Amino acid sequence: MRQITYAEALKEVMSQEIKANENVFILGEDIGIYGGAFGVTNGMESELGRDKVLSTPISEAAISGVAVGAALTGMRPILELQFSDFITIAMDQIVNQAAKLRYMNGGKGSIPMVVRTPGGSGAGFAAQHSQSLEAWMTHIPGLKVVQPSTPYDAKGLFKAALDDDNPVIFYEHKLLYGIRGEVPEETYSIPLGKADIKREGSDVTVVATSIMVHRALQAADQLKKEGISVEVIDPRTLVPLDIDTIVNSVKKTNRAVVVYEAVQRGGYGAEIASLINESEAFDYLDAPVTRLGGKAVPIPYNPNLEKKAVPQVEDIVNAVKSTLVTLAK
Amino acid sequence: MRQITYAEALKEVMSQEIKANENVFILGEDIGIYGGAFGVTNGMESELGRDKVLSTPISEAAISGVAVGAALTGMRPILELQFSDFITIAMDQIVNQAAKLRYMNGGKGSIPMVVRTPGGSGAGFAAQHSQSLEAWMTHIPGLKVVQPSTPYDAKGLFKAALDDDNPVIFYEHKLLYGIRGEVPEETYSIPLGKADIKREGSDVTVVATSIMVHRALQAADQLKKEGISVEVIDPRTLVPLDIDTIVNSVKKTNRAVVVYEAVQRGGYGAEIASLINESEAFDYLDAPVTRLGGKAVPIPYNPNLEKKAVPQVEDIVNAVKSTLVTLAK
Amino acid sequence: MKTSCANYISEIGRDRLKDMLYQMLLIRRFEETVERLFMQGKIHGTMHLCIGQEPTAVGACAALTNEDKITSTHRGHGHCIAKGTDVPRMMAELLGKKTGHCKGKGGSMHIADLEKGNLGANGIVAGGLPIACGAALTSLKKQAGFVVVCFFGDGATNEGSFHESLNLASIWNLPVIFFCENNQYGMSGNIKEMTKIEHLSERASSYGIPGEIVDGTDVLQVYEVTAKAVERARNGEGPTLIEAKTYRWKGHSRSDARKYRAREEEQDWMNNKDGIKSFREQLLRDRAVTEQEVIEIEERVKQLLEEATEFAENSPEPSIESLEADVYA
Amino acid sequence: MKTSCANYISEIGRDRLKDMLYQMLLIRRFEETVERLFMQGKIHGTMHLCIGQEPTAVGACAALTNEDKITSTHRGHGHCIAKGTDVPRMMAELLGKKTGHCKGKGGSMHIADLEKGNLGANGIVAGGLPIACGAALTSLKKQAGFVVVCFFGDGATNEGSFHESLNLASIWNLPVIFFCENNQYGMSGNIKEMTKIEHLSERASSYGIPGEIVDGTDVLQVYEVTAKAVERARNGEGPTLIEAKTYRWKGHSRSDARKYRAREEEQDWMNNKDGIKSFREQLLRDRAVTEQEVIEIEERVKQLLEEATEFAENSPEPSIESLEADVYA
Ligand SMILES: Cc1ncc(C[n+]2csc(CCOP(=O)(O)OP(=O)(O)O)c2C)c(N)n1
Ligand SMILES: Cc1ncc(C[n+]2csc(CCOP(=O)(O)OP(=O)(O)O)c2C)c(N)n1
Ligand SMILES: [Mg+2]
Ligand SMILES: [Mg+2]
Repeated sequence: MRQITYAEALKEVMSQEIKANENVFILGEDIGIYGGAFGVTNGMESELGRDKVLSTPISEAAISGVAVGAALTGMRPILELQFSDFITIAMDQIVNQAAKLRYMNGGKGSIPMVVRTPGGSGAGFAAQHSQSLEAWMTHIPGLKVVQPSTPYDAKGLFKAALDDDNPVIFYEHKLLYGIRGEVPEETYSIPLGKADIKREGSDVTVVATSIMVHRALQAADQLKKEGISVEVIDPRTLVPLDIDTIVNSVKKTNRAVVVYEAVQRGGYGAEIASLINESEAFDYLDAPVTRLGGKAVPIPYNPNLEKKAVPQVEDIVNAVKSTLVTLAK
Repeated sequence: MRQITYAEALKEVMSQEIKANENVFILGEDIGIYGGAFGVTNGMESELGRDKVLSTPISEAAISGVAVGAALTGMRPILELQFSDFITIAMDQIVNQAAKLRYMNGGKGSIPMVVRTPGGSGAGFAAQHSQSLEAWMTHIPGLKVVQPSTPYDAKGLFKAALDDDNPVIFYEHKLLYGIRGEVPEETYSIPLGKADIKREGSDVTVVATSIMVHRALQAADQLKKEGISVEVIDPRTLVPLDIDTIVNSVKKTNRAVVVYEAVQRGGYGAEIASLINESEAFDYLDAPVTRLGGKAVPIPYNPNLEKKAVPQVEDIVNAVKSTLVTLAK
Repeated sequence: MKTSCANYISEIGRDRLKDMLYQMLLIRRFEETVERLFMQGKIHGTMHLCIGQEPTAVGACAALTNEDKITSTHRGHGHCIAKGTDVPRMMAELLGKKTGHCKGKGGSMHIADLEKGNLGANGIVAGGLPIACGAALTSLKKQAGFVVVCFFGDGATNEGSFHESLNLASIWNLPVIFFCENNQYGMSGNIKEMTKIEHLSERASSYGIPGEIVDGTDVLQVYEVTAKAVERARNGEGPTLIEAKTYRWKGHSRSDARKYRAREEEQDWMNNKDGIKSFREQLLRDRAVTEQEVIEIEERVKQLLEEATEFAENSPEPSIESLEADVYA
Repeated sequence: MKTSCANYISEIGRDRLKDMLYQMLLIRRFEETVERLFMQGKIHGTMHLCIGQEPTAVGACAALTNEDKITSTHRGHGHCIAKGTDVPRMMAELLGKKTGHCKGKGGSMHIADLEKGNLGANGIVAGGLPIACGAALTSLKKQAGFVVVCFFGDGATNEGSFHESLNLASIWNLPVIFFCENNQYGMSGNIKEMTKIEHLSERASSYGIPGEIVDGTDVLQVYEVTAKAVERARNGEGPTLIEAKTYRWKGHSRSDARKYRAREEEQDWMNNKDGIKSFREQLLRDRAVTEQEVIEIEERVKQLLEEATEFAENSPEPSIESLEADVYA
């Protein structure tokens, strides 16, 4: 099958959906002729017209609210927030409005909108442009949270997100935009709430999200050489979360490491770890569930420090090994 | 000792500190003659003057940034955010600026500011005025997070927060403002990062925060009648967290229930539970650590539903009992 | 001098004039009933009464068709009624009942009635402005021809969302009318102290849109100015900012001692600027209604409110199972 | 016509005029050096060059004392240099070195130099405005007499923070100068399409404060207008909004193909509106400097930048241990 990048997959599915459904449009800062800060919407304006691709002023609060109001009245807007750090300015509309309106209305109306936004470090953009704040969103009833790790998943999950009648926060990753993978040309949907076993293994389960899926797979390659068989699970969507796939895996491997780029403290990895511990897998655990998340520091500018701030392949290798040497109870 | 309310304790320590240190002042919406939405600053303007008690326009983004800029240049501002839900509008200044500036500056400068804000449900204010969003803050390196449960703790922790050279988010609770307790007149400081064992017990450890401390104590009373001895630990500060006190307790009781009002999913209880599981207490656990948090719903208006949305005394009783019947491994 | 209604008799007809009087009276009596029920402990939480502001709600909504939309505020009962929302179900909502517009989940600050084009009250000051822009964008995109009247208070004009929304509406020529009910105060802040300009409508010039001032106690003037703005909006000429000078007779909410304003000022508005009294007198003077008809109107209002109260009080509470319905993540 | 410098020779003296030329040249050559180092892969991440905008930085800062403060933006190298920040350590910061102003943790978007009154660049558009207000509040409270110049771009004027900050500064009479460098574009958005008004300075009227327009390529005009605003601020007459019309010669950041603007427009600015060229010519014409002195200035600039580059390149990387320093929670 043809290979395209993660960014191309997103552009393709957005264009296909905009053409297929007159209610779909995209709005955001610099998404027109500039093509967006990461080039995702490159060429969309000229292909689809300014009516479908709305470049906005630098007004994150208003444009997120515009998405809410448009969704509430029958459109299906896609909002591109240029960096996920800027969600700090859009929080009222996303958290107090989008997430809650339907419930507050006693179920009437719907808010079909997708907020696409890139998170993550590794590009040298420093503390205000490198955060991974998806945990905030998972904490808010009413918001679905998606974190695709591959071009294939990006396209399929985006379609599902857009088809959903509720607000979905769709976290992309700056360093993933350029990765390539097989992606069908026609649209397809990957249901929200279905984890993907990215690699099967028997000694330990690594649950990894977004770019950490790739690092976990590399770690698994290395560990294989040492005779350690790692199963890598990519939840793909944090809310809803496919905990069953994770629990079944842990029951098989008896050990789990949860890897995420976000700051470990208060991150969603704690939720995943807690759910494993609270599940029937608890009795199968031969070691405590290990979390491996980002350090409790703002992302520094210096590239060496920046790398050290979040899990790298060798950190995952070490975490897996540590969990394996822990004595069974 | 004299008894005063949680709100009075806060007003007292603020007034004392404003008088004692010319760099301290308070700003916020309607904190002047109105006395704040919950009366905490009642009378402060007339006692201390408009120079020390600044009523602001309804501009959460600007006033939080004013606190940051004032702190960076030598003041020690106290910011009252009227409802903690409105932090959604202040997030950029708190998260991208206050939390990170010192680090981004390579350690130079300091941001001594306290953001006081009431969280919690139970007052019939519905979905946009009843959230418990402290988990968001715990996830941000650079922010300390405090959640006092008693008048005594409120006064002492506030003093410590104000004396700290870094931003502190100080979560009060609407339903606690009126509770009374013994509070010394002179100022005193309760160090950030020291949990308090609010009740000793031997069968199960309940870690509870804010208003849940009171519900846990009531549950413990009930459970005592059934011969169950509950230890209630109030972390008091979420960041820094006194995990040692919790771990030591769990090593003694072999069981833990973590109770919090915030939505359970993605809440800080997951962090506490994970830390227990990752600690040496893991080997002492006779049952999985149980979390008891809020339901994944916006807070509804109807009072019966509102109650059901977050843990009540009987829910704690049941959670403790369930954890006790879980078979030891 | 009030606008004479003589012209209006031919222009919009006696029946609509009578209906405006009916609606204003209905709003006032509704609020009085709500206050009474609140005092009796039958309504919990909080409430923000709009007594004194009836002419802005009624005058503005009189310029709208059923397809047109509004966004409302925490002080929204008048807007709801003026936009045609069913009163018994409103009352049921305030009592938190299953039969309420939001099934008891929204309450006073979150009443919405999508069928009537009421996109919802909002607990967040200025939270409705971006949403109104989004709805107006839908109107353009779907060529639906509806306009949106976005209500907000004087205090809201100092929120960032106000600025971002007016700018966006202006560059996109959105069919939205920004209707500021300047009742002179926020919760307690006097708008004269919270801004340095004489009239809030002056802010229109920052966005290159027209700004209008109207006497908010003159329902016909409100109607006329709004109708003109609606026409502009429908003709694709974009948004208008309307500032109506008005006054809330009651405190901000249940717990307001009104220390921030003088009793004389209140008396002056209540005695000399009662928009209902003056409109009734005009109608009588201009022979648009008879004394008898006025009595009948009062009677109809009274009966409807009795029905509404009975309906609300006799309605069932929402089932506990409904707690987790209507939220999808 | 440019402001003649004849008057200025007596008013502020030849030396300062020469120094302004020196600083503008230093900024331009600094940016050229940065661009080269970036191309060579010695600087990573991103960078926002201010070539073309030297007169605004230098003219505005020339009106300030060392005690006065500035807040800067993502396009902040010029502001730093004009405010007196040590250039070798700036360069070291851009190379992420331990000797950098922020120990390599901040990078281009976060340079701050508190001793020189530079409160920091900001990666968040309009993020600096509330902070500038806070610093100005400190000046009032401590009767410190300093003023704050707050730099931001045209794009920033559509952020809510702009609005809230100007309003707050106006009602509190804060000694802050809001200095808008209107270089006509945001990242790609033409400000003429992003607002409907002719001049951004018109927005001052929304806050009852003076708005000024200056030719941003005329360093003396910038100086003069800023000096007047500084005087007002110091006299307790409150804030001023200054709009300087200028142009960034380069793309927004490293990866900008500049498709949103015409090459002719760029050429026109570069050929006909080069503020350095015209100032040099004036100085020569008015005999404020000699040809020889200009050559010497060029030489000093060159040497400093060679030193700076050498210093930066030879400086050590920050230690890995420093990752977790400078953050206190
Ligand atoms: C973002 C936000 N800030 C503060 C509040 C608290 N609050 C509720 S109403 C109100 C006053 C609003 O004043 P105005 O906009 O003039 O409306 P009015 O109450 O006068 O109708 C305030 C401060 C809020 N609900 N939302
Ligand atoms: C809140 C926020 N939104 C968007 C961005 C991305 N961004 C960085 S610079 C920029 C353009 C800013 O334009 P302007 O204020 O005119 O400054 P200029 O770059 O022209 O100096 C944008 C959109 C950001 N950094 N912060
Ligand atoms: Mg008001
Ligand atoms: Mg610009």
